[in-house]
Amino acid sequence: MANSETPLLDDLEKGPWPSFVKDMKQAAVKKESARALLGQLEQSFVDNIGHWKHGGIVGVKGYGAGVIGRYSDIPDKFPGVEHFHTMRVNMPAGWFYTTKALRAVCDVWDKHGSGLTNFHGATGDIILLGTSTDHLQPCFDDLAEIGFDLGGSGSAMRTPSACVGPARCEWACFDSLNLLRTVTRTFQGQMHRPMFPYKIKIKISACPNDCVASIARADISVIGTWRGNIQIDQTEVLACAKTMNIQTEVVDLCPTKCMSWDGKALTIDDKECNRCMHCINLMPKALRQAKERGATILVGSKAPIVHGALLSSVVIPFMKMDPPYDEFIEFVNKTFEYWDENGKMRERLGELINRLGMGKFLKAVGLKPLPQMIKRPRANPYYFWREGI
Amino acid sequence: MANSETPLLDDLEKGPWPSFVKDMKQAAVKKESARALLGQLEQSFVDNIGHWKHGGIVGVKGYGAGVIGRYSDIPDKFPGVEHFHTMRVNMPAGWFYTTKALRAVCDVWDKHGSGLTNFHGATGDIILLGTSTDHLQPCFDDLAEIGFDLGGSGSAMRTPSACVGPARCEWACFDSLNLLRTVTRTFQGQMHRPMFPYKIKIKISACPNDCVASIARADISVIGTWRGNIQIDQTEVLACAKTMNIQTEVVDLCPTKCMSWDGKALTIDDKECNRCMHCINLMPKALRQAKERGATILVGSKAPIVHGALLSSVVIPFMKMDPPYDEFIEFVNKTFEYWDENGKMRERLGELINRLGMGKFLKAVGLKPLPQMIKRPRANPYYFWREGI
Amino acid sequence: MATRTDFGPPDYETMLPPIIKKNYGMWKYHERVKPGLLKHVAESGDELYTIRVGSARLLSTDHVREICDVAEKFCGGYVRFTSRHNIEFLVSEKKNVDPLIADLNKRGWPIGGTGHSITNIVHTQGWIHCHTPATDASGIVKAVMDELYDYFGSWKLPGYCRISLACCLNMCGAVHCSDIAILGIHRTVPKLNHEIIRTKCEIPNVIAACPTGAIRPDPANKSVIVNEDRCMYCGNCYTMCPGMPVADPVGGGVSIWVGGKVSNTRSGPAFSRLVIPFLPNTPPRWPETVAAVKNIVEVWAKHARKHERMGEWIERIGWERFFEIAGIPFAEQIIDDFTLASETYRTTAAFKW
Amino acid sequence: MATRTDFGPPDYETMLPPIIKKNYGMWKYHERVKPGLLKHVAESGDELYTIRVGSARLLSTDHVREICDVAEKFCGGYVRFTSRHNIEFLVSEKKNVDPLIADLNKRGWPIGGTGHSITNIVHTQGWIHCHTPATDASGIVKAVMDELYDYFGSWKLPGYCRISLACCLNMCGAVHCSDIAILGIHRTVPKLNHEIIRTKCEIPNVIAACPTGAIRPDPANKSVIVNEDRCMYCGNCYTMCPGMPVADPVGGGVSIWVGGKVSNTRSGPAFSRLVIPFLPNTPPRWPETVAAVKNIVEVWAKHARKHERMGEWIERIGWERFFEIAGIPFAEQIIDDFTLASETYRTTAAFKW
Amino acid sequence: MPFLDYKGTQLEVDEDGFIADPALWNEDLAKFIAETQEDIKDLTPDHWKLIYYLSKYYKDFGIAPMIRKVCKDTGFELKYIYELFPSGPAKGACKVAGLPKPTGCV
Amino acid sequence: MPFLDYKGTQLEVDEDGFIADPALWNEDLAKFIAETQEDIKDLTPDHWKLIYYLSKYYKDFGIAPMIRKVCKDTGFELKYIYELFPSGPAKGACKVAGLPKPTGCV
Ligand code: SRM
Ligand code: SRM
Ligand code: SRM
Ligand code: SRM
Ligand code: SF4
Ligand code: SF4
Ligand code: SF4
Ligand code: SF4
Ligand code: SF4
Ligand code: SF4
Ligand code: SF4
Ligand code: SF4
Repeated sequence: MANSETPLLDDLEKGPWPSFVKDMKQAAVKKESARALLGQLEQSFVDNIGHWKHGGIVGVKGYGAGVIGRYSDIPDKFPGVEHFHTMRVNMPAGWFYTTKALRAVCDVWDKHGSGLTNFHGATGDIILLGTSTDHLQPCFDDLAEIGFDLGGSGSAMRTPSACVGPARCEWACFDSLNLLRTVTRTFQGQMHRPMFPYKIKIKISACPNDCVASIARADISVIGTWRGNIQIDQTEVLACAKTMNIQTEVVDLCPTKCMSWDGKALTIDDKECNRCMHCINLMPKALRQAKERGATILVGSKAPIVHGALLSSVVIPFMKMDPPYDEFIEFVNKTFEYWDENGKMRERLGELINRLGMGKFLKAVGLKPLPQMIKRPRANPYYFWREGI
Repeated sequence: MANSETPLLDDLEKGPWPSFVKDMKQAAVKKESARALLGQLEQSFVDNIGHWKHGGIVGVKGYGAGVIGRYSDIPDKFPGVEHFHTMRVNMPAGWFYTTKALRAVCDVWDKHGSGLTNFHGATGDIILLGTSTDHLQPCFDDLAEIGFDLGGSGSAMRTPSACVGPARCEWACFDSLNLLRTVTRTFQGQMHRPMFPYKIKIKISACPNDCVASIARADISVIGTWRGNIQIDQTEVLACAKTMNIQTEVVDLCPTKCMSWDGKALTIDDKECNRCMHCINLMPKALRQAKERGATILVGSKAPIVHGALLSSVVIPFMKMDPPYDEFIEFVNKTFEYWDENGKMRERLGELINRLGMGKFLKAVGLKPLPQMIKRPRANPYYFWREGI
Repeated sequence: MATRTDFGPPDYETMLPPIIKKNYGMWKYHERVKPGLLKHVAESGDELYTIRVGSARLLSTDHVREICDVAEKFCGGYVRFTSRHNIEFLVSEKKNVDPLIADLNKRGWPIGGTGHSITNIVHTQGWIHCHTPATDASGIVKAVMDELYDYFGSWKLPGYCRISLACCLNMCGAVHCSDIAILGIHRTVPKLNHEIIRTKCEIPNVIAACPTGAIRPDPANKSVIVNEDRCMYCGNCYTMCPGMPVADPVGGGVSIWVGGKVSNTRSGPAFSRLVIPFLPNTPPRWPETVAAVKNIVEVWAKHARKHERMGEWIERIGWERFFEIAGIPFAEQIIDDFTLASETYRTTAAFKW
Repeated sequence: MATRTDFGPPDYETMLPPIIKKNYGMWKYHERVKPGLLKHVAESGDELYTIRVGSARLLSTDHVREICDVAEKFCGGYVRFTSRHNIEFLVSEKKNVDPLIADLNKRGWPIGGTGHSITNIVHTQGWIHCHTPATDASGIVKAVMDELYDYFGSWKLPGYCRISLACCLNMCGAVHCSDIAILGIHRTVPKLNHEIIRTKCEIPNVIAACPTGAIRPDPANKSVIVNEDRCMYCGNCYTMCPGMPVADPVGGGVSIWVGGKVSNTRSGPAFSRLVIPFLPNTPPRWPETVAAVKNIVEVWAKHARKHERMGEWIERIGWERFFEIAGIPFAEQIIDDFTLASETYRTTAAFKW
Repeated sequence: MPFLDYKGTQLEVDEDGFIADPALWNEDLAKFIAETQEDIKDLTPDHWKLIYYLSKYYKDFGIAPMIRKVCKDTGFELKYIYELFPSGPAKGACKVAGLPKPTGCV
Repeated sequence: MPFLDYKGTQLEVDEDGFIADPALWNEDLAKFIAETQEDIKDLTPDHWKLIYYLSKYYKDFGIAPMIRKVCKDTGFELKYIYELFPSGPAKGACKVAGLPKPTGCV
């Protein structure tokens, strides 16, 4: 290109970090829509504003979810993106792929779409970025052919996700991928056919490091944990001591100050440990979680719309997490039920709990109040006395 | 009394702590109303419920405040407390008295009231506990005679109070009693003639120990503070070291960890000190506040009605506090003005600020936003852009 | 007669003992000589001794005169009270200290309340004078202080422990920021008297008074309707309207709150938090309340580090551990559901079993 | 044709490399060999090497095929992506590690993102695909990562530092809990198109969508009225109603938030907090935003202790000190005025000058 | 409840002298209350201005106005109101104007 | 905006096939939209039941009902609604019933 049509974007081809502009150009070689997208994006860079119309509601037959409709607001200029819907394709648990599967997805997308993708969307789906209305159904049919189903969107359960867990991590307190598969399969209907007051998300991390950020962005957060004593291999501790300062890096940073180190042995007062993972993270060879493992269930996190962002909070301090996960599935069902019955339009679970009170939620899902559910007790004297006097 | 009429209360004459029942009986010897009070209280102990009617609105001429009306709900049984109003008498700053003044108050009260008092009420007033409507004006006239005025009540400025300060405390960063006198005198009208949306309180502590709990229960809290380096007398430090463990008791408990102690000298990184007073409290001979002194002004604390209890929060990190205190008085006036203009009925200052935003308050009283005003920045993205774009 | 008004309280300068006038603002340091006895030393070298004496606060005029007698005998006719309603005898001559103490002992007046002791319980009116109490004030205070008496005159505790009492949710005083707070609570919805509401109450204000929005107008009856499910018995509507009493012999009682503080030392000011939602009113000595308070004081005294206040200790070990150590059963009311509730939820997977 | 539905995603078991299948759930420990290279050792003694490669996330199918080429050459045809959109090549034979690295270097694909590095910026659609952005996503991310590139492939930082970007207040992703968050914000009130509002919008839902209650119905016009003084441009009404666009070339821009985290380590999860309310949209490289982010990273790197994350560091030194050290001017927007504002006020007299 | 002898009938008032049934209020009663309860012999036009203002405000809004509003709307300074009604706007003027007894914090 | 040829007149619809002016809606138009936009040849009584329910609800409340309510009030299970309108209650049924295009999160 002698005189580039995208001088601003071209600048972003430079620099060491992988350039999305390069990928767009790569796709643009084959695909008119990708070419149009490049042009419209350049236009946005010039105008300092996006060029998509509001909303768009399209889909495939039998599903209410999985496709995000999108139309250009300057279709005359960029007819290639007049329609430019994305498809959310449910990823395999843990984002593991055979290249065969990946190539199959690429082939389908070259056939039906822009040739542009996101690996992955923030919720975890494969995002197939941009196709036209008439291609949606055929594309889905072809995806089905190669074994890929759509993910969630709209007022539905969203595509759940899980950390890599036991597939490659020694800290997995339960099988996050297996649980994810069970959850995904159990709630296919709730994912594909929006029926709730709003979106609802489940994310699964197999230990408190929370590598899928479940505590920050899942209405139901599952976080692996353990009971009992951290297993200490004192020989390995001594080995660690050669390369790090156990006192300042580990012991002093323990939030509960339940560790001590005398230069020879490391001691943990496990009763006071809150399982933050800090020490284990720093000494993976020397320390291992206790053998009794399971998960803490927390609920309610979300982004700020409408009442402000929330973190999830503990409702089940410890749940065994073994297949077939009936206890967890039952909890999810009860939670859906309560939220669906009581939630207002566009009210997330956390907001509902804040509006009606944690106590009501606990009662509805059959949990009894425990001190582990709170950081600290209430400071206001405005409490009910429901049991009668 | 062979067969006591107050068996339950009698039980409270026993035990080592001073007994209010003894005082009531003492007064009851002289005063019918005190006798009736004793009887009605015993009745409450039997019935498990108070025996005062709702409200009561009585006073003295020219004032709307200073008297709390009260009527028995079983006057037939206890005619002595059919009327039983209390008078709130403004105490001298610091609760210092000559016995002459105290005796004079007692004489007035024996003449007009029940002979029962509180030294003092929770706001700081002398509470003269119980008289009848016809005695109010004469009692006030007699109080005026001996130089005692009434305190605040109702939707007025309440009797302000101050810690003992420079009268007996080496830590006073300004003259709390003098400031209190100025405030009390300046706002006589606002104290005696309710004109605000609700009550408003000012409390003054001359250092961060806050011995009048101003940060918890004053719409305007004044707390002494300093700038610059804590004065260290290393000889005295060494003396302290003989009777206490400076490392564990002082240095380790410093919240900003800005102190160090090598067994010989104590060092403070004053830039990091937040002036919590802990070290000074523990080593009053060795450590003294810096020489540049003044006060931090905080606003908004209150009890829970209606929207929950609040602590005061910083609005002026540092104000010089020297007579005639014009800057402070001006601040109070502007604060009254803003609150009076914008407050709803029964809305305390802190609640108003929460409803309309700290920013608006700061603007109204002419203060510029500073990081010292907040513990941490906002976590929600819902902010205004008022300066225009 | 034209009443004299707005002359204000007596000038404190006329109330100060000479030693204070002389050394005003020029104190150098103080020592805690022994429980209840403070020594302040001025730049001038002058020494002022303060003897703090516990008080029931509810005093007869004769009792006040007796205080004056003592002050005249030993303190040149000066005396003060503290912000927690104790009496302070200010002695400018050291030789008067021991005789004063002997005199006080003879009278049975408790000396103490300084330093790491339990000082006076700041409290309110209760059944003595208020119209909204859920419990009494003076009665409980007397019962609790009798039980904690040893802590008033000694320094057996790891740090400050401030106990306060308020007899209803209005929380007169600073119970909302006390190491231990004893708070009267109601547990029954207002009993509506529509006739009174109609004639005596400003309905819009009554409605606005309800923290939970439980009251709505009933224009047909010129009265109000209370949504009983939403009412948490704060009694604020009763404050505004005599036709809505909440007090009830069985419903009223006591709740216990812990971990608040006021001073800016170390951790800074903090609210007290609910640990026991209800204990019954059991005059004259409220044994359940007394036992609960004593237990909390002693559990703290046993486990806390030196200088660590109730809330600092609990925040260090975690509230879940506090409930366990104190042997206090967890109750659903402890989980907040008011406006800032989300700030109190456990938004981490890190906690203790 | 009866479309097949609800069959779900491919079973992950079919996607796992043999070494993982074999050692599934039986990993013993891991080592961070060097930036971008992890070694996981199984109970069986098997060793798995993971090479993490940075990705722009927006990939062409050809690029994906190229990834497949690499995976087929070195990893038996298996590859995975991370929760932050990096690519992970899983190598079961140690001998393949160096050749793979060499191959990746040749392609110019960055290796890193593990341990105390700056890993990929989780981000969103921006002008690429969304209808509500206040700024672009991919463009800023590219510009910032170019500048922070050295931190991706090295371990020069004291601890984890997770950067995220969302292009509007909906905050897709977890910017609300990131060490540094770049957040698109609007600054203009919705421009009302009453015709569209009338025909296309569900008015009650539009009204309920407004966090500040700025929208009220205008029944006469079957439309709505916006109280401009109350509107803080969140764009939520636009989400509900095409007749209320907020995007504006000058109004839109970027805000910077710091100190959030997700993991339960040490201090636990925390929200990011506003430090720079507005920086302009300056494509293609947003120099102001890039500089602001870099400054914050480097100030933190310089002052924080080992393992101390952004928020942990700031909470230790105090926010007032952070603004000073980082040289960031304090702005009125930083003081909260939304529902939990009172929790953010400084309710103590203890602070630093 | 005490009763006052008002033109031969027994008028019910509460302990503080507020009439039990505000519906009975009229100008004549106002004069009577002013004299018997508040020691005000002559109601001047300014008294009446305040009385009418209060009684109308209460009829319109169901509440007593806040003092600031009273002063603004009547143009009277608070001190002057205390001259008119020495026990003040709440205890004095509201009583004479037949409003219910002010409640809330005292 | 695209236009559909409806009985000789040009009917404005948006990109997703929702009619631009809901005021124009009537049964006949419903049939037309069902056929042209949703590929539904015959509208059965159950189709109509849902259509009428939606259009009445929208008229009464100004919003589309939440799905749970639709199912409860019509007695139809969600799966069955997808059988009636394969693109679902929002994209399908609301469109045919002449409601504005559902917005909110997708
Ligand atoms: C594609 C994606 C961003 C990305 O580039 O990765 C995305 C894109 C949109 N999000 Fe999101 N969200 C995406 C993950 C998230 C996440 C992160 C997550 O799921 O872990 C969040 C925060 C967590 C949460 O749910 O709270 C998120 C919180 C929102 C919100 C605010 C929700 C709230 O309760 O605060 C909205 C607004 C709404 O629902 O109206 C929203 C709305 C949207 C919409 C549908 C815009 C709208 O208002 O209609 C965006 C469509 C963009 C487009 O045209 O493609 N998106 N959104 C992510 C989904 C990809 C996927 O399926 O894998
Ligand atoms: C007498 C006293 C308690 C005592 O025994 O010491 C007291 C007694 C009453 N207070 Fe109080 N308050 C007293 C200090 C306080 C304090 C402490 C303070 O001032 O430092 C507070 C907490 C701080 C604050 O103001 O927030 C306090 C917060 C309340 C409240 C709740 C206010 C709020 O905004 O949450 C009410 C309720 C109300 O105003 O309607 C209230 C209301 C009352 C009333 C007037 C009852 C009522 O609802 O009408 C009580 C009258 C009792 C009586 O019959 O004598 N009282 N009240 C205190 C005044 C004595 C004095 O003047 O020295
Ligand atoms: C007399 C009095 C002030 C007054 O104007 O009346 C007073 C006097 C002193 N206070 Fe205080 N404080 C007084 C109420 C308070 C209060 C208010 C309250 O309890 O309601 C507080 C805040 C309590 C809280 O945080 O909840 C208070 C927090 C302190 C502190 C901080 C203690 C801490 O570690 O948090 C100190 C410093 C110390 O003692 O080391 C202090 C220190 C002092 C010193 C040592 C100051 C001095 O140099 O003279 C005085 C003797 C203390 C003692 O009792 O050992 N004073 N002091 C009050 C006595 C009350 C009583 O009768 O017991
Ligand atoms: C691959 C991945 C999981 C996945 O399913 O994809 C992963 C993998 C590992 N994480 Fe993670 N974490 C991954 C996202 C996360 C996230 C989520 C996020 O950033 O959005 C978090 C929470 C971040 C936060 O707190 O804001 C996360 C917090 C941790 C921590 C806690 C760090 C801390 O001190 O707070 C550890 C422990 C450690 O590294 O010492 C950890 C440790 C690990 C270990 C060492 C676990 C193991 O034994 O295999 C893995 C290699 C870490 C490394 O990069 O050095 N992982 N990890 C994710 C890689 C993202 C990337 O491409 O960079
Ligand atoms: S969350 Fe825990 S178990 Fe899962 S990948 Fe991260 S460190 Fe491993
Ligand atoms: S897991 Fe955390 S709390 Fe437990 S011992 Fe290790 S560092 Fe301490
Ligand atoms: S607040 Fe400070 S200055 Fe005042 S008495 Fe207490 S310690 Fe002394
Ligand atoms: S006053 Fe507090 S913060 Fe300052 S040095 Fe002393 S203990 Fe540390
Ligand atoms: S706390 Fe309540 S009951 Fe007790 S005096 Fe105060 S207002 Fe009255
Ligand atoms: S008692 Fe409190 S919560 Fe109940 S109705 Fe009255 S004001 Fe409302
Ligand atoms: S953050 Fe906002 S603009 Fe960006 S993709 Fe999400 S909804 Fe769209
Ligand atoms: S942009 Fe947000 S704040 Fe403004 S009117 Fe719309 S919803 Fe309300």
